[in-house]
Amino acid sequence: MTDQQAQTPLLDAKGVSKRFGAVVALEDASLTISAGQIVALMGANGAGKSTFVKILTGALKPDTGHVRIRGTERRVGSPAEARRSGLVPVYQEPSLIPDLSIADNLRLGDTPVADFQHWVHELGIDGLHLDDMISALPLATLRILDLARALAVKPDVLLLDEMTAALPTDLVEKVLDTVRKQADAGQSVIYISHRFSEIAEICDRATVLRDGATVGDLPITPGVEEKVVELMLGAVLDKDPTRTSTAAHCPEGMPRVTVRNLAAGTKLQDVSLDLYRGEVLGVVALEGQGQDQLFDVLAGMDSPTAGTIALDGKTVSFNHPADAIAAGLSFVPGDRADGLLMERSVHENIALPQLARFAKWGAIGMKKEAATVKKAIDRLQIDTRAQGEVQRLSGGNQQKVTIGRWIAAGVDTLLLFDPTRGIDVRTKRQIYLLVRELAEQGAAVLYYTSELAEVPAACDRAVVIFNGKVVDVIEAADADEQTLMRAAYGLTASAAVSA
Amino acid sequence: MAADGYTIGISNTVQGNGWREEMVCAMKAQALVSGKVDSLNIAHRNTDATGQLEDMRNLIQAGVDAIVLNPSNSDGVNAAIEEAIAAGIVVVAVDQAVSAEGAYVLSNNQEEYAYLGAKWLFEQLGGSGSVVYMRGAAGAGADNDRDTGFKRAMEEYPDIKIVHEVFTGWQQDQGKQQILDYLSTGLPVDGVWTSGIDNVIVDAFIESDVPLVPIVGADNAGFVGQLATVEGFTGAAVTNPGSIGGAGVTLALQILDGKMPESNTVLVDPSIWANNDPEGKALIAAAQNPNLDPEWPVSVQIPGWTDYSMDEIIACKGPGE
Amino acid sequence: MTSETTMFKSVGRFIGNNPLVPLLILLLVLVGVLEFMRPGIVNERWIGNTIKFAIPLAMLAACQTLTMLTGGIDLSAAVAATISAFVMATQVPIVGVPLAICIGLIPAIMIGMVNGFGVAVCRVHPLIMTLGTGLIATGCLQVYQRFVIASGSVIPDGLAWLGTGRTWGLPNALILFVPIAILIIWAQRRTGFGRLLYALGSNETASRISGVRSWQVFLALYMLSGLIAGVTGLLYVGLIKAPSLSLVNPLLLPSVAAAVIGGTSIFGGRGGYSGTILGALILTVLGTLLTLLQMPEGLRRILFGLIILTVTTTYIRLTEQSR
Amino acid sequence: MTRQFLRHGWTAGLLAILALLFVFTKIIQPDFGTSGLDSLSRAMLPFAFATAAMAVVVIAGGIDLSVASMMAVAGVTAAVLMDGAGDGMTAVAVVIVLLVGLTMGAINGALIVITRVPDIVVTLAMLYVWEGVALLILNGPGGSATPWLRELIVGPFIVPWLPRSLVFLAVCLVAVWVPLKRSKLGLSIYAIGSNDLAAYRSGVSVGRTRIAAYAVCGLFAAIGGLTLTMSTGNGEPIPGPYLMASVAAVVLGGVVLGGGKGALLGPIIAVIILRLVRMDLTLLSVDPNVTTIVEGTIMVVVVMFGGVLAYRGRHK
Ligand SMILES: Nc1ncnc2c1ncn2[C@@H]1O[C@H](COP(=O)(O)OP(=O)(O)OP(=O)(O)O)[C@@H](O)[C@H]1O
Ligand SMILES: Nc1ncnc2c1ncn2[C@@H]1O[C@H](COP(=O)(O)OP(=O)(O)OP(=O)(O)O)[C@@H](O)[C@H]1O
Ligand SMILES: [Mg+2]
Ligand SMILES: [Mg+2]
Repeated sequence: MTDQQAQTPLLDAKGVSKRFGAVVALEDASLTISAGQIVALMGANGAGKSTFVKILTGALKPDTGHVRIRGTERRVGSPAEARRSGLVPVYQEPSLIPDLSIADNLRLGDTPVADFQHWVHELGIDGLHLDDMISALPLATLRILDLARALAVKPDVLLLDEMTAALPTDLVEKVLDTVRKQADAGQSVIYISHRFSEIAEICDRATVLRDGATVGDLPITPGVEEKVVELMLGAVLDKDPTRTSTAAHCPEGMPRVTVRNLAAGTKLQDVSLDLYRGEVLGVVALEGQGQDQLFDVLAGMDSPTAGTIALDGKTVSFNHPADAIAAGLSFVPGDRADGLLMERSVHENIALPQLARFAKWGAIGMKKEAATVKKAIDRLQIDTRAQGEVQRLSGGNQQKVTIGRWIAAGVDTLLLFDPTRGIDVRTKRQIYLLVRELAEQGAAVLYYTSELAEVPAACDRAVVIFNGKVVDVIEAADADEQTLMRAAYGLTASAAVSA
Repeated sequence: MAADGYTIGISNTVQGNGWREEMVCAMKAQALVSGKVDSLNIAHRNTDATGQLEDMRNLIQAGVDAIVLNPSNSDGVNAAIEEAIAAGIVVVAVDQAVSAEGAYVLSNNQEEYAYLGAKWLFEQLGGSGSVVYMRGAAGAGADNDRDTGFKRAMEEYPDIKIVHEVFTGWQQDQGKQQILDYLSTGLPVDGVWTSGIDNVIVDAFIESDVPLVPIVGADNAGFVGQLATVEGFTGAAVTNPGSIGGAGVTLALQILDGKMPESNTVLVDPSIWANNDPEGKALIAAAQNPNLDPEWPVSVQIPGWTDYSMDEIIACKGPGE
Repeated sequence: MTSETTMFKSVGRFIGNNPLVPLLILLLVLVGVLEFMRPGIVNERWIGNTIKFAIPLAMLAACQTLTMLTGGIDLSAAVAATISAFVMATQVPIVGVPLAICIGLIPAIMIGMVNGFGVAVCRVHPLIMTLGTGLIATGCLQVYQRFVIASGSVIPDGLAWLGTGRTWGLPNALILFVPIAILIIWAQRRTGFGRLLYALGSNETASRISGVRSWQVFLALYMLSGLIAGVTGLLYVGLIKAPSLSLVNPLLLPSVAAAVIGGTSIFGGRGGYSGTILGALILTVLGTLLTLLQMPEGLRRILFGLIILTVTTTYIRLTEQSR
Repeated sequence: MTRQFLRHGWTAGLLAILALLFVFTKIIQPDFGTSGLDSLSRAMLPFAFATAAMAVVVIAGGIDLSVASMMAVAGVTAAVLMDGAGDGMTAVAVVIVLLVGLTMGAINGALIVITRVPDIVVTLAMLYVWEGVALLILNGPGGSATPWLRELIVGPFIVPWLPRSLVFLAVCLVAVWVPLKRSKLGLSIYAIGSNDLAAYRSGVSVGRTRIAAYAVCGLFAAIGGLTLTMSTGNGEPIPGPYLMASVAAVVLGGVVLGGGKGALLGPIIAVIILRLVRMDLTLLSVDPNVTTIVEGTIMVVVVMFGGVLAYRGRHK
């Protein structure tokens, strides 16, 4: 490698911006990468990382900005073009065609099969048939296939968007190894992950995005995390911003929700927990430990294959979410797209469960409804300037609507699945406050979050689920992120640290 | 029931229109009263010539002795007709002619139908005036034949002007809306020629309070009723008997019994019943029958060809039903 | 250039908030063209006639609008309407008018019930389900017809009055239609049922999570659609005054077109009945326009198709509702 | 298990039904043989091509309501071009008709891509347009078909029990479908039907693929129109009853509305079944109206059954 080449970055993006309607996803974002480098692209949820990747690989067209590849300005018009320029992505969402076999998917993208199989093997997946249908494969396998497909075309720049989020630990290790080897062989990798440990392990530099803008570019050195977090958030999040008392929470009386030996789907194996009135019970789990199924079962979306649920001591079984709602369980799904009527107004979205709950098909008491809706809007401080269609609201406000619809009618038991996904710090705080307030007023709240730092901020206790089983129950108040992380990886406090 | 009775196949490609329904009923009634038919095998649906080929081949498969069909168009089903004839099956086309050799044709003369009515209308107008020409379905064989006849009459009356030409698609609602649209323009209309969508046209004049003009229609029960009862209305019905179907069955049976007709083609010429001449008036009065569906032609019998009674055709029962 | 785009955008925003305005303008333009072509045509009588023919279309299009709000469609509506009309007309001589009207509506509601069952419980695609029931119902109607040939048919005077009569120059059909239209528009905005239609069309998962039992809504919806179709049939036979076995069938595709032109999204969740009414009026005026244009029938159809396409394209562009 | 069944079992199930129907036909009509097979396969032709046309766009995640109208355009074009044409000219005429079909389909597809109006709406509008075009070409039944072309679908092929029309059908379908399915384009068609976003990200040009799918649909429709003219010997400008029948056969054949799944074999078997049912009912001299009811019921019941199966599959 000559000096000249080392000087010219392989990929250099400057001043990239992208709006979706009124949402600014990227605003003057930039990124540079040279051959053999691994650059971490970091940023809070919704900072614009995925959008950036999509623009760099032609899946989205930027509003402004230039992309230079090996020093020459390029317009990357489509993913196919990007690939010809040596930029190969693995997107955050699986991008394999569900109704085609693996072989056909490879053919579609002109992926060399032998190389693909080599990488699949290298990444530790065995027993795969090329004529397996994609729709029949588990998510983790799909992620690996996506990666192998990208590697098989020998990319100059590999862009990995939260590649490891849905992988079990052993596969994560393999992926990290592989990425490292890529760089050693002179190829570059843009690596997105929310896990600092991974970043620290393999990356050379971190480019940090905040609200769509590049706010920093710094080498990875020991202790750089604090700095990155500060850049990402624009402020340091208080350790415990909302707790009114730090006194250990001691549940008493009959639990509101009793779950015993619950199993469902493929992931949820054996979960038992007690949720009391007046408390926020956190659920700590890595991606894909069965927590989604736990919430689905509790919300009546899915039926358990084993185990029982009891409410106030009485065993219940739900055939339909309506049964769960009637029993007082309100569910806020993790994916806003699952919870909102995007084309409808804020008003209709908030009023929806009222209609369903009372099976009210007749005339709506518009005044009364308006009052209830207004109460919810006020309480959550929802910005209603674009209330005609929920899809025009910003992400955070959309999230507030999904919660607000349950607040409107008064909550008994609230099931929150990652309610702060993709929302900003201020809104997050509002949600912690709200959750605490509801608990203090006597509600029972089950709270799953993908961000461990939220657990001490919002919860009283937390159950840790690993491999579909409860492995620990932690007092949240004195749980620091490291304890939680270790627990989430199945390393209980008492267990010895593994090599 | 005669043990050695015949099986007759019927193929028709328009369903849900009064004329065709009457035709099928006439076939059934005639088969029943003839006493010579064991069973009828009816293929009766909305389809095109290709569908009719299918139906006829299925009838050939079913081993019928004769097929009476109302052809979708005059050239399009020749292939199946030839196959049937080769299989020893007697084929009688009714209503429209077919060009296949060896088939018998008992058809209403569509060209003459249009000519007769148009000529009457143009005479009423004294040879000059504005005429609304309401045709059948664009692209249909019968509509084309009628157009030829209509144009022939036009040539004889050069001062007649067609002020408006539309396709009703033989749909009552379309015809009604089209004439109402025209009437709203306030443009002159001295007479209307219709291809059988007739009673709604009279209704439209009455409902819009426009003075009635001479209207030519077919001998459908509804229109014939109007000819008799609507005051101040001059009009004429040209017969286009749906009972031709019954006649077709008779012809088929005659051939099966060895009584060959003189010629392969028998044209049933239409006649015209005008309510402003005594003869026509009498015919109209005689044809009144409130029990008939307004879409059904009133000429339910063809003397010499059909033997069933009015009740029998209305009962619409075939052999073995 | 930029100012043009912003203008286009702000026009788009205005229209997005007032989706009926462009339709109204289009309607007026069409009427203007008509008046220009045939001066004097736009008079009280013509308006009356146009409304008279637009009403059955608008009513049948109500079936499409309501089902389309949930992402469905009702291809059996025209058959249901025809059956109602035919059964009613042939039952009048046997059982008298009031009972005949009730008997006539039963098959229409039953068709709706079967549709609802298929869509709601068996999760069959509405297109296929309603296509199939339409076929079955057509067959049943043909069979039924054979039993009643002898009994003749009568159009009750009341229906003829409703269908063809006029009061103060306005068609009497408005007496039936205005309440129905108001009821539908009110129901879609101000009742739980109406809201649930939008909710299911917008996001069925979200509705489920919120406790909506969708099968109940679908069942009720398709039955309602059948009922409206039945009433349409009764009105229409009063207008045409001749029951036939294919009476309302020619209105099926136009009814879908009316709903689409009126801004109801075929994917569900958007639109409403007021647009559909305008859509039906536009189609009716367009029909008149094409009838009065003396040109080959082929050209008329081509124009009809192209105009539908142009209108929907413009409309969807303006309101940016394409997915 | 259920998924496997839905994938291959559906076609197998259809085949089993078809076999049973053949046995049934033989029982009610012991004479049923070569000529029955011959008329059955000739009756199938236009339905089979309409169904193939519809299947391609449904697989691509769309629908085309103008199939029957395009068939009419192709039919009258063929009849007009062949009227009085020599044998050589006929071949040219056939090529022109196929090109006309491709073009009509491509126009449908391009309009869908450009206007971004839902396919069902665009093709509904185009239904009127193509109908009008057919009427402009021929305003009544007319034209003619060259005899040698008509002979292609008459009589047996080599062995007495193999109807030429069946061979014709198989050759046309295979000639278009097999290379298509093997090609990148074919894969892309499945891909955009299955998930167009993922397809785009895998490098598929979604718009172009969609236009191509509609063009293939137009091509099949044109062959269908050609068979109309071949079997009747002239052209009819009024579209036949092929639209609804093709949607029904496609769904019965296991192609899911929404796209990505299914193939041509299932729908073609469904076409044979529907034709055979009609034949049997005629053989039994069942009331013709009952035939319509039976056809509708088969469709609804089978599809409901499929719906229940799929639902059970999701909830296992
Ligand atoms: N297609 C779209 N339409 C509208 N808004 C969008 C679209 N895609 C992304 N956004 C918005 O753009 C912003 C950036 O999203 P992006 O997916 O790039 O974030 P991210 O940094 O990848 O977040 P995460 O860590 O959660 O994956 C978010 O506010 C998101 O809601
Ligand atoms: N299409 C639109 N029409 C009208 N107003 C809009 C539209 N889109 C967004 N708005 C309004 O503009 C404001 C800013 O929206 P934006 O999405 O930028 O918020 P945000 O700062 O990203 O908030 P969050 O952090 O909650 O995502 C919001 O009040 C929103 O309701
Ligand atoms: Mg992302
Ligand atoms: Mg935002």
